[in-house]
Amino acid sequence: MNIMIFLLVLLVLAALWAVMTSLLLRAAIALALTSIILTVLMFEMGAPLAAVFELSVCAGLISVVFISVISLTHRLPLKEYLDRRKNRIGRFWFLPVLLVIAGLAMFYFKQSFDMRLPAKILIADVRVVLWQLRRLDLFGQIIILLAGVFGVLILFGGSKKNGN
Amino acid sequence: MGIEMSQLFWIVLTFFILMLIEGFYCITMTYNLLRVLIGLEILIKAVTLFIIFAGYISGNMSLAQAVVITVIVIEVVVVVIATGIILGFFREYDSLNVRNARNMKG
Amino acid sequence: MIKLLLLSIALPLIAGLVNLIIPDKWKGVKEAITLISTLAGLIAAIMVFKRVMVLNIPWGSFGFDISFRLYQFSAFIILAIAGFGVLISLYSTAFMAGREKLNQFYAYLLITIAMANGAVLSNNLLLFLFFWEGLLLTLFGLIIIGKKEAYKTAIKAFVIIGITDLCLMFGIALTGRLAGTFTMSAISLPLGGLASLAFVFLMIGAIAKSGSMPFHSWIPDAALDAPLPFMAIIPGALEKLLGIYFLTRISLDLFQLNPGSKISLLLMTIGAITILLAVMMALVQKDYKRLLSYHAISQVGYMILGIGTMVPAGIVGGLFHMINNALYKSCLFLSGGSVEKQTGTTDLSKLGGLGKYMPITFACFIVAAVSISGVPPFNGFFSKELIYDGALERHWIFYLAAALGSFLTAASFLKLGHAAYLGKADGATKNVKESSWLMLFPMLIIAGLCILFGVYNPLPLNNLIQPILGHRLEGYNYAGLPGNLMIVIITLIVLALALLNHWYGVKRTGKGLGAADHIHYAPGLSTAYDLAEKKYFDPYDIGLKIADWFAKVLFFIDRACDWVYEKAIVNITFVFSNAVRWTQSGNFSNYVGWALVGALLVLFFVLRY
Amino acid sequence: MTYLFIFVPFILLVILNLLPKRLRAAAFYSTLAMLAAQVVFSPFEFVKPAQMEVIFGFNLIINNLSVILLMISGLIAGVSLVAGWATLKDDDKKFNFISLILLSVIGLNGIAMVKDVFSLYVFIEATAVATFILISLNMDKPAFEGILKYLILSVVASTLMLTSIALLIISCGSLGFSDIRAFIYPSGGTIFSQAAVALFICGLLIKGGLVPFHGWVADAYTSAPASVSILLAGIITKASGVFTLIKFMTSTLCFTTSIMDMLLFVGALSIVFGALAALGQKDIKRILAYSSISQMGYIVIALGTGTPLGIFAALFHFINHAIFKSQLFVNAAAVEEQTGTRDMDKMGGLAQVMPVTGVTSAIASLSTAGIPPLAGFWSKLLIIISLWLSGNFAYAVIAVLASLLTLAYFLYFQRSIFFGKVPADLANVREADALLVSPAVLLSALTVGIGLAFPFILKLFMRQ
Repeated sequence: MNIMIFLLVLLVLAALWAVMTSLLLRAAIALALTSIILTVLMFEMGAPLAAVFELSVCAGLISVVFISVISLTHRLPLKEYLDRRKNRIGRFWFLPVLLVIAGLAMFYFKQSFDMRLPAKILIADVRVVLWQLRRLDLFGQIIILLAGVFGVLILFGGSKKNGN
Repeated sequence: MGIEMSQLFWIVLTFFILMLIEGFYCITMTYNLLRVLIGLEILIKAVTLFIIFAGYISGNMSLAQAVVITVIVIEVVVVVIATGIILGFFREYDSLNVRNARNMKG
Repeated sequence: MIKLLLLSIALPLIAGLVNLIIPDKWKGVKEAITLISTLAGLIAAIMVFKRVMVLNIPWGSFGFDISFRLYQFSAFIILAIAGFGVLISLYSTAFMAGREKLNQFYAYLLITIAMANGAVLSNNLLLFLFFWEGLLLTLFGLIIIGKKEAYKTAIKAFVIIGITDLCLMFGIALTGRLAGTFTMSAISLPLGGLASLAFVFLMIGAIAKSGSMPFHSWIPDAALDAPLPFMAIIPGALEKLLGIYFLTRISLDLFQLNPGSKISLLLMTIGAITILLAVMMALVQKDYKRLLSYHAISQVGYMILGIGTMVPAGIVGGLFHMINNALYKSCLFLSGGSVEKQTGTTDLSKLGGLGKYMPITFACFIVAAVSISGVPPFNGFFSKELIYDGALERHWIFYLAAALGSFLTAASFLKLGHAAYLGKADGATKNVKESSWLMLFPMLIIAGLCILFGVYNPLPLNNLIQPILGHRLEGYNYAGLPGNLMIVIITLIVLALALLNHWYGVKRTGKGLGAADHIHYAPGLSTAYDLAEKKYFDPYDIGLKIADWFAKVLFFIDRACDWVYEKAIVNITFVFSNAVRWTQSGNFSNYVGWALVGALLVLFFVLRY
Repeated sequence: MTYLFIFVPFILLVILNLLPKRLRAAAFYSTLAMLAAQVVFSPFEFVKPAQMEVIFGFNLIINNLSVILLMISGLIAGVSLVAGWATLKDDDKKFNFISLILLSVIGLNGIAMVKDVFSLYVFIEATAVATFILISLNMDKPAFEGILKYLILSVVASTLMLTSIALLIISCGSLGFSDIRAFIYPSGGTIFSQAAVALFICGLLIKGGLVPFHGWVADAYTSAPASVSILLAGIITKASGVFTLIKFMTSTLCFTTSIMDMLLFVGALSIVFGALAALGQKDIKRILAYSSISQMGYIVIALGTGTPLGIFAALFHFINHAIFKSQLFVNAAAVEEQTGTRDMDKMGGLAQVMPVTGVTSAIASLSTAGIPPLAGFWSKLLIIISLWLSGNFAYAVIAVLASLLTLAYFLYFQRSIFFGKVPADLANVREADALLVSPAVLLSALTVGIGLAFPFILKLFMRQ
């Protein structure tokens, strides 16, 4: 239990870093870190398959995509960057304060619920659920992936045309 | 067990809400489109955490995992498309500033 | 035979649509189609006259079936519509020659006739509503094709009639719910509570269609903007026929109104106010068509007053006045059109002395003008006497209003006739020619009918109007000379006063008749006149001023109504619209913010319980 | 045969992508034929008792509600396909357009037939992803702006819906509609299930563009290519927003007082807001977009009554709206194609040179404004009656008054585009291509036909 709370705090802090940092590259790394912490949390809660997905796809693939996009878009000149940075502090200093306030408020207004939990489900294996009961979702995933393929073809194909 | 569960639920709910706050703050306050995308990512991460926790607390982890796997796939596709759009936006305006995306109003 | 019923709706409708489709170049074809279809309609109307038949086509559910019913009343209205249709289309062939958008004019005219026939024949309130709304659309179309600026007027008419039609819709829904059926012949509701509300809603629809105050303000504007034959047939004749038809149906058949009820009082008050206000407005007008259009409003007041009395004499008078008014008012509008066509203007200050050049138009005008002023033995006299009779039976104050209205009507028509047809011809009116026979013929026919219906009034009363009321008359017969001699004498006095007033006014301004000047300045008499002018006529002068002031106030109220319809509502709406569009700032952060706040509010609202 | 509705488009898509490039004209005709078949064959499932099929392990259910969406989505997708074929220039673009339409149709058909909240979410998301790419077909500045707003709001909606799904896992342990219904009806469920229902509805309201969740609607509609706006405005946002709301609420029976009050309020707000915002617009598509928001408000307000009549009215208005709004967008596409602008101030008198477009647009406008005997009149009448009968008099009055506003902005719309004088620079405008005119004629014929045949439809409903 304690390690879970510790991980949750880390998760929020990593996300906070991703939001607060002034360098885009660092933000992307922080996001990957958030993903990794989330992966550990998932393992901790007993969801290994989802954790593997999270690790490979979110921490891996999405970080790669992010970093390549950051490198494709040009950097700002130093002066403008410093201006922005000052400006950012002006806009973002309130976020940690807000987080503390919200956390304290949640702690203060703590409620306890009657957790009438539903009956335990007999099929415990995620593979059975995914492949047999939720096959429609897999079909939906295929559709979304196909749409994504078309999206990549159109959106990134357009860049070649513009580049010429 | 019941009270302990309830406590745990409240703790995770708190952190879930904190992450939502971070995500929404990032989306609304930032000027860089890639940071907006990071904000969206944080929102989805928060939700992923909450779904997995829901499976954990209710002992229905198989369902929660199946849901989360699908959500991750959708998330990836959405992020890839969003980056494609942001790149296109960058090509048109030569900037990632969101203030360029305020032409349509009224 | 029963197919003739459907034919009278379908034929003009199809002819109208055909007119809309065929190109503008084939002008002769359009006119031929219009004339033939209206003539066929007239023949059909004559053939079915005095028959009673019902046609039912069950269709759908919710009590909505296509149901037509022909009986004395609807047959009479159909006949009148068909007759006016023929005459107006004849007139239009000459009047509209060389204008733009002819195809639309003829098409809308014919569709209007079809819709009016449908509305009169319907025996189901929903079906009736359908035709009634159809009239709204053609009305909009007919006004809009008049001039470039006519768009505003068309919108105004559309808004006013649209709002009142909405009331009608509510009324119909309420009536259907109370009565449990939409079949008109099966409804007979006692008043009280919701039923009274339903009646008021239906009544608003009916009197607004007929152009009563306070739903009138589009008519004078349309007089200037819309093509003239439109004025002659729609506000001049058709809308009065339809509005009063529906008013009579709801007060006599659909609801059980009795003379003592508040609703009857309400109707009479609306009638009396309409008579007075509109005629006061008419008195100060300086334009031929606009003056007539205010009379078109004022005369409705007589009909509403007559029917509102709910005593047999008043109802008969109201209905008789409806047909008389349709006759002389369309004749007056047609004479106005004739003047406009020949001189190119309807501004009274530019007209004058037309009587010499356009004698036939002048003659028709005189007949119609004396009819509307209620001079015996023309038709307007007899119907007004009946209305006076009915009004006096209820309360003398209504009679007083009606008589005062009559005085002012006569005065304003003396002014109109004098300014347009007498005096010296100069400027625009010099050496004009008489209109073509195509335009004169309809006017002559209508003027002839005015005289016929007056001199031989048993013809319309016994054949057209009394059969409608049937058992209600209980042996009364209103044909022939009026029964109440006192009223007749008062009427004559009123008319004489009007003449006197006119004579005095003309003399004061020095225009027109200047022949009285030498008497004025004759030795010995001049001091007497001065005295007379101070002593006897000053009060009149003040009265005139008061009347003038009053008319101005009324004008202001009239404009205020106008302003509310035209400006205030629109501007307020646009203020809101701009505020709403301001929120759409183009910044997606705001949009995310609203969505978030909305979701939180929804969450709190739902979990509150 | 339910699985055919999602399999046939899928197989067609695969085959079309394997074809050599020169055979691509076949893609248009085969897709059109497929959509026509969908429109024709889906009614055979109508009025049958709801049936469930488990083939290939797909949990699908088809009932009358699904049939309606299947028919409408086939119809509107077909119309959009034809319009796209006429307006898109590039061959590759045309082909991509067809493929993406097939993908979105699979998504819509999935929405129509799923019986599980999460699958519903997956198919909504599939449709949305296909739509993002459809909007960006033009690859220009407005497209990127509009699509960004849509994407961001759509992820926010996802967040809400997934939170709701998590809460459902905690509270009732299953995501099937029937299980949820068993859990929350009639007992009302726990606080978690109530929050879950509220959040899911909020997500759907974002997807459907109801006030205050509407920020993206106007921009996305305006920035999309003409043929895509037809699909987007006519069916996609309506199906993934409001239709899904109807489906969700009727299959889980979550009509609690607070939810209904909320829907009534949101509906009334949308009606008034949309109508007011539409009044001052200069862009053809924007006026139609705000009108859409207003009409969505009518559907939601009818749903908020919670009575069978109200739900029927909502569905009927959904059908009518899909037909007339996509037709107006077809007209807008024709006007934009012929004049090269969307600014209404620069137009006028086009009814003289584009008579068919002018007349059909007038029919659709009047239907939207609720003029009898067109289809829109009956659905609005039913909505107002249902509001009145359920005792929501104030909302009924608002609905009636807002229909006056609707009339006002459509009169303005018609006047500034189709009436008046033709400006000098538009003097050479001709009627649009037959491919753009014929869908408009078909849809306006449907509007008139449904209006005239309304009693039969009502009878069909009464028999249910």
